[in-house]
Parts: sequence; structure tokens; C-alpha cells
Amino acid sequence: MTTIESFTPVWACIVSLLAVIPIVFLGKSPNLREGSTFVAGFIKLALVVSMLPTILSGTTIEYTLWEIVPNLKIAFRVDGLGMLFGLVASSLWILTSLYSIGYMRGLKEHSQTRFYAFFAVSLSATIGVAFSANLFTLYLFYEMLSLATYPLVTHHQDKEARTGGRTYLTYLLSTSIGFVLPALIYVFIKTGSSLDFSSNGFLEGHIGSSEAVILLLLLTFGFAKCGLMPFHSWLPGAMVAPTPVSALLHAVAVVKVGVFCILRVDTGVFGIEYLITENLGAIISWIAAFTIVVSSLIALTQDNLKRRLAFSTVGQLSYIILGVSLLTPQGLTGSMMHISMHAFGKITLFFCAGAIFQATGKKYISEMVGLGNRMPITMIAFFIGSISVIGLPLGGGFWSKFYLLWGTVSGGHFAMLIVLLISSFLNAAYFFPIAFKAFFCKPEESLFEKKFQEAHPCSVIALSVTAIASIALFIYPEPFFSLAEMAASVYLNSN
Amino acid sequence: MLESLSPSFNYWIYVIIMMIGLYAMISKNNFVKKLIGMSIFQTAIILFYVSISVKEGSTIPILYHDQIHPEHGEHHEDGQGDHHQALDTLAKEHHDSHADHGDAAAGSHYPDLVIKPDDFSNPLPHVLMLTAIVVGVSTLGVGLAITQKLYGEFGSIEESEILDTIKSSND
Amino acid sequence: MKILGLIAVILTGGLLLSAVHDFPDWGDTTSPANSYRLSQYYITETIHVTAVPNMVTAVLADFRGYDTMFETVVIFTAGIAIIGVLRRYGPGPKLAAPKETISKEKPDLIITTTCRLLIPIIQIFALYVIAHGHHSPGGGFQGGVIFGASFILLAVAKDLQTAQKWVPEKRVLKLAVIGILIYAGFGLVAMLFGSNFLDYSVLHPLMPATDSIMARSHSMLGVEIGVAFTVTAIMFSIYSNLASGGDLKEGL
Amino acid sequence: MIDQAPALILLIPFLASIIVALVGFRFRAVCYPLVLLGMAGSVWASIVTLLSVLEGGVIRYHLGGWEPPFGIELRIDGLNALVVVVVSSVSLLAAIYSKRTVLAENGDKVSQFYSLFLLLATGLLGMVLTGDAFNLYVLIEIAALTSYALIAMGPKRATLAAYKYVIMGTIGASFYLLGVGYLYIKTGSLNMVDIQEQLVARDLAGSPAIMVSFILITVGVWIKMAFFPLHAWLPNAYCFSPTTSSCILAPLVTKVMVYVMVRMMLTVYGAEYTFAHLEWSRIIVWMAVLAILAGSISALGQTNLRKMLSFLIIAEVGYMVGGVWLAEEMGMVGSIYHIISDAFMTLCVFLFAGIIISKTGKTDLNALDGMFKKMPLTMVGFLAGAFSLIGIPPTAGFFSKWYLIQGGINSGRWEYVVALLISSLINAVLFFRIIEIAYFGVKPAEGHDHHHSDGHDKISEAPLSQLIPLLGTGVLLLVIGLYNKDIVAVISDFLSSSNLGSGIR
Repeated sequence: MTTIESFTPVWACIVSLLAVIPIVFLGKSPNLREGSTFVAGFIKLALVVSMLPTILSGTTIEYTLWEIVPNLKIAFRVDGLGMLFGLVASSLWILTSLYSIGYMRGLKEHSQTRFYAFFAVSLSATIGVAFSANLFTLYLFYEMLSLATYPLVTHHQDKEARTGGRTYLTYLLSTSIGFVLPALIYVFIKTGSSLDFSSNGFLEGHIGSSEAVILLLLLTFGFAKCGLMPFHSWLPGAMVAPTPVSALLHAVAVVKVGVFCILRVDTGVFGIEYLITENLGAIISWIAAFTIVVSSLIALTQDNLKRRLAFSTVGQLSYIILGVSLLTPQGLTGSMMHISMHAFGKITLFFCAGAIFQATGKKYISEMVGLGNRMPITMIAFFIGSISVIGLPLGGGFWSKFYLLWGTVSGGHFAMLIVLLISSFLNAAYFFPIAFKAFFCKPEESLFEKKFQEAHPCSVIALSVTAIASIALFIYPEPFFSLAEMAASVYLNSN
Repeated sequence: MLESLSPSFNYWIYVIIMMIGLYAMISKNNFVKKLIGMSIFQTAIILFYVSISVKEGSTIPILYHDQIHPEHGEHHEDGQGDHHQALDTLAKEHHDSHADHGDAAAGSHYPDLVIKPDDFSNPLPHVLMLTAIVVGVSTLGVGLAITQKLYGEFGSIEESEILDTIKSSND
Repeated sequence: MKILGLIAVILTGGLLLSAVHDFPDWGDTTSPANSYRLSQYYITETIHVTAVPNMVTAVLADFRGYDTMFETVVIFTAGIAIIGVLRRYGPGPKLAAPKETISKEKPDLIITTTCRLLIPIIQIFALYVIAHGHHSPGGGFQGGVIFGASFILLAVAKDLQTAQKWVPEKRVLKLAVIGILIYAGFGLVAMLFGSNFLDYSVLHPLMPATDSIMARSHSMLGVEIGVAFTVTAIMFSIYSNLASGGDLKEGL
Repeated sequence: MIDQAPALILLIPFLASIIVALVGFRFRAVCYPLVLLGMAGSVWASIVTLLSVLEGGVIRYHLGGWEPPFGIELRIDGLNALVVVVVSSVSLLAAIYSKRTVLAENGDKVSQFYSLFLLLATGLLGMVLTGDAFNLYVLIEIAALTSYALIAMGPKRATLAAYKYVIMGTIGASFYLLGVGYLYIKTGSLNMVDIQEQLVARDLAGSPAIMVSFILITVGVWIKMAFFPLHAWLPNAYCFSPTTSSCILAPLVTKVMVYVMVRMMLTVYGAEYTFAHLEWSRIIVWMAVLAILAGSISALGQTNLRKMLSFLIIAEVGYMVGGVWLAEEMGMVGSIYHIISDAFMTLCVFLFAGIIISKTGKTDLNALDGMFKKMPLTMVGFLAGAFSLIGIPPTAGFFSKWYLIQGGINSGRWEYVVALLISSLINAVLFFRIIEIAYFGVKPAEGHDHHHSDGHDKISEAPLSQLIPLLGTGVLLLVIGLYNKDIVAVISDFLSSSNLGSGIR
């Protein structure tokens, strides 16, 4: 495996941070402001894509920015897993920006400049997490993301937003300061190393097995953005945010950062081999399994569309964690692919939920009967997103779920196989009725006239693109598949 | 007399005085009494320091004129007499002792003068206590000024009354 | 609070007494404090290296001159602090003692006459104490306090206004500042001569017919005068502010 | 000139204070420029000194040309070179802030206020620089007298708080003086380094008098730094004093006293005596834990902005005392680094409190209603301080916590680690409560209305003289955080040169 040094990952990270300056100064003229958001988005995507061939050829890109504490550096490193995540995040940023133009203008939201500025900061933090080379840099960007998303979550600045924001920060800060920070320092002391992720972990030999269990639990629950129960309540709470925020946060930035961190910890800090020898996968997989089943059941009972999607997200995230805790090559591949597949599927769903709210002001599922008459494009996209998230063919989610199932079988975890199947049924049970009732209801039940009236065109374009992408990923799941497979093979065959 | 009771009676006295002052500072209700306690407290420390500097059979750390210029002065037949004898006998060792101090005394205006350390009490604690006295006076002054301002603002210098005033104004 | 105070006092006292048996006896010439080279050096060498027979003054104004400068600053600080806390410019609520304690009667003839005779004598004595501080007991602080006391006596015997005529607030500040500047000036000039702050020995070119040792002696006199200025001014200022409750109009 | 820099550090503000007292009395307008000039000169000299210490090691400046122990020396090593830069620059920033507030709060006594302000800075700088145990006492008293007055110059309640401070402060300083006396009686010396040499040469480790002196000095210094449960004087004193006073007192006084404690423990008594001979580390760390928890929890109950911050100082003092007494190198590094970072973060939040109070005239948290709209830049400056106190990377506060926790883990003091984490979380609650009030307003709208009228909260920023120090402090917090490696390298050099021996693990 070869390594090259390049400043590109740093640029990719900070380009959106730099975009804050024009966004703030061009706040008076919305078109220029959004223009600069797009320019930054495309530059970011271009930078990420420019690194793709290098990564696919098995090379990693590194750059050390700053040695901040003796022996501890702020450093960037791009490998298969990071590339996969970075690609998802940067491509979806552009679509979300497009969508939010429609949404924010459509609803005439206040403080749009602040909104776009913090949006850009969040993206920087996300890419920073994706490309960070060690646990410390990861933590740095993780905290940055928590704080940068707070103004987005509480954008409405009303009482509800305050409550939601309070829950959001309470969970995220208390876990990161209370669990991750001490674990981080403990690992630093015990290994005396620079906390650099290595493909087979660096903890082995430095700690005893009981310490390993505690550290694993601290680091797993500490990255509460992954939504593992019992630290999941912030996610439904954060639904007070405007929909584009929910979409990006819950489909891409925040929650995926959480699971990404756990993937990094399991693969780069502990190492798959070490987890196998200490048999630590089982703990995580049972927590994940519990979360999957319970959250799916809760989702069934929710009438608020965004809350239902939120609980669905909680469950889907645990798929990813479950996948890595199976400690098999297929499971690992599946879980990494699920990051991207779920991202495209779930963002479509959120876009649709937002578009519905934008056009009709409806939030509750029971109010959406017959909506297909009025917003056919949106509801078709919603259907496609549902398919992908459930994991049925024609949706990109099929591949990731397929690999996850394969992973359970090959690892002999039949209990997990059953969990996955049950939860898939539950997924279908809470998604299909929405689309079904929108199109196939008796005319007298329909709450909407047959008058074609979609949301703001920007929003519709955005959600169509993501829906089409979800299908496209079924037909051609590249480059995510290669990246995931490559990363999985690196983590499992390194010794 | 006290000396016969204990060879370190001076410390006992200073501790007792100091504790009287400390008790007043902590327990008195009247702000001026507290400041008086503070003064007692600081004076006790001065006593302690000064008692360090005492040496059996020594005098104040100031050279008399006739000690500096023995040929001009007359020998007093008091406590200093012993000292001058000692001074004479030590005169011969003068050069050795100077050698220890190197250049410091190179240009001395009194090259023949040799002083025996045990004849004079230790000057350093005196100096320190001069400072401490000054500090004590200053603190007392500022304390009194603040007390006066308190009196002007609350109309009382009793701690409990002032606290009552504050409590009732908060309600 | 009383019980708590008592407990605290007993604990502290016990702590302090617990070390007493470890201390040298009263008047012990061999105790570390008395036999260490520090005090020995001060006693035996002061006269040789500074030409000042009063060791206390020499240590005060030269060896530990830096301390003493700040000691003067402490006094100065106290003066400024009291003005800052108490002084009132213009009319305001009366802060000081109730009015009835202030006597409106004319001062007694005997007292005023005695004071008129006594004050010059006190002041001359104060000047002696200051000027002779490096040869006999005395020095800037002592002399300054005596000098200040003479003004306080004037204020007590006549009234504050009379004393204020001699030393109004502006003059207080001027005197105090000049005193400190004299002290610091000796140090700063030494710095200009390329030596360390307060190193008087390099000042001998400024003083005719002296060598570096006598320069120390003379500089000590100088700084003592500076100290005296400050102490005089501030002592009177403290008195007049406290006595009049900060308006400097009428006092006790 | 460079050789004289150590003395100039405090002589410049000292002379400025004297001139301010005289000239400023008549011409009020010269006070402010003179103060700035004095403090800027001090900052310059302290930076020059720091650089020459980094280059050539310990500087020993013999005052009056006398060799120690006969004369007094300024002894500057890595530790106090760093602290002195902090003290002078914090004073400079507070001085810049003072431009309008002094006129508003003490308009008739501007020259006295500024003179005391500079004398306080002089006293604190002197405390940090000196190498003589008794000289330290004199300077403690200068700093104390000025702080009494600076506090008492505030309104009603401040006078009472100042009185309490006089009593407590005098007890503290007198204990220190007594402790020095006990040291002197056993060693015969007053020079810090010489005392240490004498303690070793006379083999005094077992002497009860030395132990008592250690207790006296430590307790005296604890009173001065408001270490729980000796903190009673602090909250009211910093809460009711004029805002300018609290801006210089709150960041510096406690921090400099922590420095004095470290200096006493490491240089005078020596790490071996402090940690290996006296086995008090366990108890004192528990006391620190109590201090941290008590300070943080009391802060939770406050509605007055400055009082809340004052209780945080008590918790922060607990951090530092605990960190030093972990008897572990990383803890020591963390504590010393925290002296630096905490000075700036406390300055930052107190400047902010001062701005809010002078702008709105209100002292409670509700004064912050909607501040993100009205004073966005001020809030940005505040956020830097708040994030630092919470410990969010990459601000300075995060790294001090990083080293302190590392020390706690290394020495196996989990209670200390847990207390630090709890206090961080409480700080997060405290500051996000402020942020919520400033962001949502005291009473946010029930439903969300999309047409927030931007008319009624117009931007009205603090004046530049207040904004510059606030934002400057915020930037410094980031710089100190990002360059913590270099600062820690200086501290480590100091620790390795001060012969920690077997005292420290």
C-alpha cells in the first residue's frame, strides 16, 4: 500500500469554511450568496472526485497540518472508507443546497444567511471527519459539527426549537465530553502513540481485555450521533429543524458522522482482528440489534412524518453498526455501502417530507391520504426512497442489505439474520402505507383535489435527482461498491 | 522570670496574642473591633519576628561612633567594655576574615575594624518588621476607610445589622 | 460564628504551638537565623561595604532597598486607596461621624499656643531623625511619621482647615509622588549608568569626593528623604480623610 | 536596555501609576493614554524577557547589585517568564477596556482608579518576578491593598464585600508572613533558592517547624486564591465591584496566587519535600474535587451573570490546585498551562459581563435577551471564552483539560478526572443557558413565525475600546490553544530543570 502526500484533502475540507466569508458578505443579495454556496459545493466535489482514482488504485493520501499536542497531530488521511463517506457528503451537499433554496425561499424563512453559513461550516466539519487521520482530529471535527449544527437545528428560534436544541446539545455534548474525551486521553496515555488510525488497529497489546470492553463501550456510546439506544432521543428532538437541515443532518452529515466514527474506532483503533480475538463484536451487535427492533417498532406508531423518518434513521444506522460488528468481510462491505445507499434513500424521503410541508403545510401521515393526486412526482420519489431504504430490488439499498445478510450468514450469526429480516418487514410496514395511501385510496377518502401543484421547482429537481440516483445505484453501485470492498479487504487482510 | 518557665516562652506569648487577634477578627460583630483584632494579630507576628533576632548578650545592631573610631572615643565602662576587649583580641585575625569576603570589603573606609557577629542582634528581622509595620498601618487605614464608607451607606458598623438591611432590601 | 471562630482559633493555635519545641531557645546565638551567613554578613560587613554604621538602615535601604521601595509604595497605595474609597468631591451625603461629636467651640488658647510652640520642635526633631537615620536609630519612615504627626497635631489642636492650608490634597499628592520618584530615581539613574536597578555604588560620579562605598551611604540618605516625603504626606492624608469622612472640610 | 528588561517589566507600570496619580489628578485626559503606555511597555519588556529566557535560560537580576542571598533578586525561569507575559497582557487588555467604564463608574476619581489599577498590575508582576520570599509578601500586600480599594470603589454591596476581603486577605497574607518567619527561623535565609539549598543542607525535611511553615504558607495562599472552603470573600467581591476592577482582578489575582503556590512547592520546598515527604496529595486532591464540584454547582444556582462567573473561578482554582497536587508531571503541566489559559478565558467572560452591564445597566442573565441580534460581534467574543471554559477544541481551555485529565489518569486519581468532566458539563449547561437567552430571547415565540421583524432589535455594538480587548482575548484563546505545544515545551523544560526528583511520578 503506497502513500502520497498532498494538500488536496485539506482543501476539500476547508473550501466550504472559506465559503462562509462570501456567504456572509453577500448576505444582502440572495442570488450571489447561494451562488457562492454552489461554487464552493462544486469545488469541494471536484476536489473529492479528483482524489478518487488515486484511492481506487489502492493509494492513500496523507497530509499533516499541525502538531498540536506533543506527539499528536492534526492530520488528514484519505482511504477507501473516508473517500466513500466524503463522496456521499460532498455530492449530497450540492443537492441539499439546491433543495434548500427552494425550501427556504418557498417558506420565506428568516436569517437565511446564517443558515447557509452554518450549513457550509457543518460540511467542512463532516469532510474533516471523513478525512481525519487520527482519533484526535476526528474528535476535533466531531465537536465542531455538534456546535455548527446547533444554529441550524434551532433555526426557528421559538420555544419548540429551544427544547429541541437543548436535547440535541445535551446528548451530543455530554456523551462526547463525558465518554469520548476520557477514553481518548486514556488511549493516548496507554499507547503513547499519536492515535493514528491504522488498518489493523493500534490498541492490541496496550490494554487488558476488561479495559478494552470499557473503552469500546465508551467510544461507541460516546459518539452519540450514531443514534444507538439509549442515546438516540436527540434525533427525534432535532426534527424541529427546517427540513433541508433534517435531510442533510439525518441522512448525511450528523448521523453518518456518528456511525463513521464508530467504523473508524472499530477498524482503525481496535482493529477487526483484535475485536475477533477479544470477541467484542457480540456486545456491539446486540446493542445494535436491540436498537434496530425497538426503533422500528416506535417508528410504526409515529404519525408525524418527520418523526417516523427519524426513528427509521435510528434503526438504519444500527444496521451499519451491526454490519461492522459482525466482523466478516461481507458484513463490513455491507455496512460501508449502507452509508451511501441509505444516504441517498433517506435524503430522498426527507426531501419529499419537506416538499409536502412546503406545498401543503401537512406534517402528519394521516393527513396525506390521496396526496399522490396533487404531488405525483414527489410521491413517486418517496416510493423509490422507501424501496431503497427497505432494501428491495430497484433501490440501491438492496445491495447493502444483501451484503449485510450475507455477512450474518457467513459469520454464523443467525440471530442477527433474524433481526435483520424482522426489521425489514417492519420497514416495509411503516413506509409502504404512506405511498400506498397517497395513490390508491378511494376518491371520497382523498383529502386533495386532482390539481397538479408541486413544491418549488428547486426542491422537486433535488428530490428527483436523489430518487434517480437511488435507482442508478442499484444498477451500477459504483464507485461505492469498489471503495467499500477495497476498504473491507484492507481491514481484514492486513496481517 | 518567664525564661525560667520555658526557654521558648516568647513563642507562647506570640501565639496567645495572635489567637486573641484572630478570634476577634472571626467572631466579633463590630467592624471596628474586627480591625482592632487585625491589628493585634499583625502585631503578634511582629513580636515573633523580633524575638527571632534576639541574641544573648548582644546589643542593637548599630555601631557607635567610638566603635568605628576607637582611637578618638573614650571607653565607656558599661556593657560595651567586654565587646571592645574582644575587638582588640580579634584584631589580628582581621585579615583572615576579610579574605573570606573577597572583594566586598576591598575599599573599606574602616579597614581595621573587625566586628564580632555575636555582639549585635540580628538586623534582618528588624528590617522585615519595619516593612510589616508599614503594611499593617496601611491595611488598617484602608480597612477603616472602608468601614467608614460602610457606615455612610448602611448607617451601621455591626455586621448583623448590615446583613439585615441587605436582606430586607432584597425582599 | 463564635463557636466556629473559637474552633478555628484553637486549631490554628495548636498548629502554631506544635512547632515551638522545634524552635531555638530565646536569645540563642547559634540559631540558624542568627548564625547563618546572611545575618553574619550584615553585621560584620555592612560598615565595610556601605560605610553605614546603622545596620538596620543599611539593610533596609540598600541590601533590601527594593523591598523598601515597595514598602513606600504600600504607603502610597494606602493613601491613594483611601482617597479612592472615601474621598467625595462636591456635596454628597455625609459619611463621617455624626455632627454632634464635632465641637463648634473655638479651640482652647493653651492648647493652640502649646502646639504652636511644639510643632516646630517636632518638625526639627523629625528632620533630625530622617537625616541621621543611617547613623543612629531613625530613618525615613520614622521621621516621616513624626513629621506627619506634627500636621495631625495641628489639625487636632486647631481644626482641619488650618492644617489643610499647609498640606492641601494637591500638595499631598505632589509630595507623595516626589518622594517615590526620589527613591525610584536613585534606582533609575543607576540603570542609566549601566548597572542594575537601585545599585547605588555606580552613582559616585554624581557625588563629588566619594567612592563607590560612600556613594551607597549618601544614596541611602537620599532615599530616606524620599521615603520621608511620601510618609509625611500620606500619613496626614490618611488622617484627614478618615477624620472628615472624605470631604476634607471639617474633622474631629 | 535588554539586560534591564526584567526590572522594566514592573518599573514601567509602576512609574506610570505615580505619574497618573499626580498628573492625572489635574488633567484627566492623560490618564488613559498613560495607562495604555505603561501596560504596553510592560508587555514589551515581558516578551523581551521571555525570549531571552527561552534563549539563555534562567535570568537572575540582582537588585542593588547585591549577590543573593544578601540582596533581593528577580529570578526568571520558564515558569514566571510565561506567567509574567500573561499578567502584563491581561492587564493591558483590561486597561484598553476601561476607557469608558471608568468614566461611567468612577467619574470623579479617574486618576485614583487608574493609579490603583497600575499599582495592582505592578504588585502582581512583582509577585511573579521576585525570587525573595519576603519581598513576595510586600508585593502581595500591594496587590491586596489595591484590590480592596478597587472593589470598594463600587456601589453599596461592594463595600461590604471589600471589607470581608480585607479581613480574609489580611489573614491570608499574615499566614504567609508567619510561614516565611518559620522558614527563616530554621534556615536563616529569605532567598527562595537559598532557602531550598538550606533545607537540604541542614536536612530539615523532618522538622515540624518546616511542616508548620508549609501549612501556613499553603493555607495563606489558599485564602488568597479562594480555594474552597476558603472562598467566601470572592463571589461578592467580584460580583459587585466596578466592572473594570473585576476585569483585572478576576483573571489575575487567583491565578497569580496559584503561581505562588507552585513556586513555593517546587522552588522553595522542593518537589521531593512537598510530594514525597508530606503525603497529603490524596487529601488535597479530594479537597480540589470538592472545590470543583462546589464551585460549579453553586454557579448553577446564580442568576447574576458576574456572580455565576465568580463561582466558576472557584471551580477553576480547584482544577489548578488539584492538578498541582496530583504529584504527576502531566498534572503539573496542565495546571501551569491552565494558569495561562484560565487567565484569558476569565478575562474574556468578565469583559463580556462588563460590556453587557455597561450597555444594559442590568446585572442578571436576562440582560442578555436577544444579544445575538443586537451585539453579534460581542457574542462571538464571548463564545470563544465560553467554549474555552467548557473545553471545546481547539480553544485553550480544551488543552488545559486535556493535560489535567491526562495527569489524573496517569496518577490514578479517577475522582479528579470525574470531577473535571462533571464541571465541564456543568459549564456547558451554564453557558448554553446564556447562549439560549441571547439566541432565543427570554421568552421565545410559541409557534414559529417566519417573519421575524428585524426592526426592533437593531445592531448596537459595544464601543471599539471594549470590543477590541474582547475579540483580542478571543483570538488569543485560540492562539494559545493552537500553540499549546510550544507553551507546554517551555513548562516541561522548567519542570525538568527544577529537579522534581522522586517527588513526582
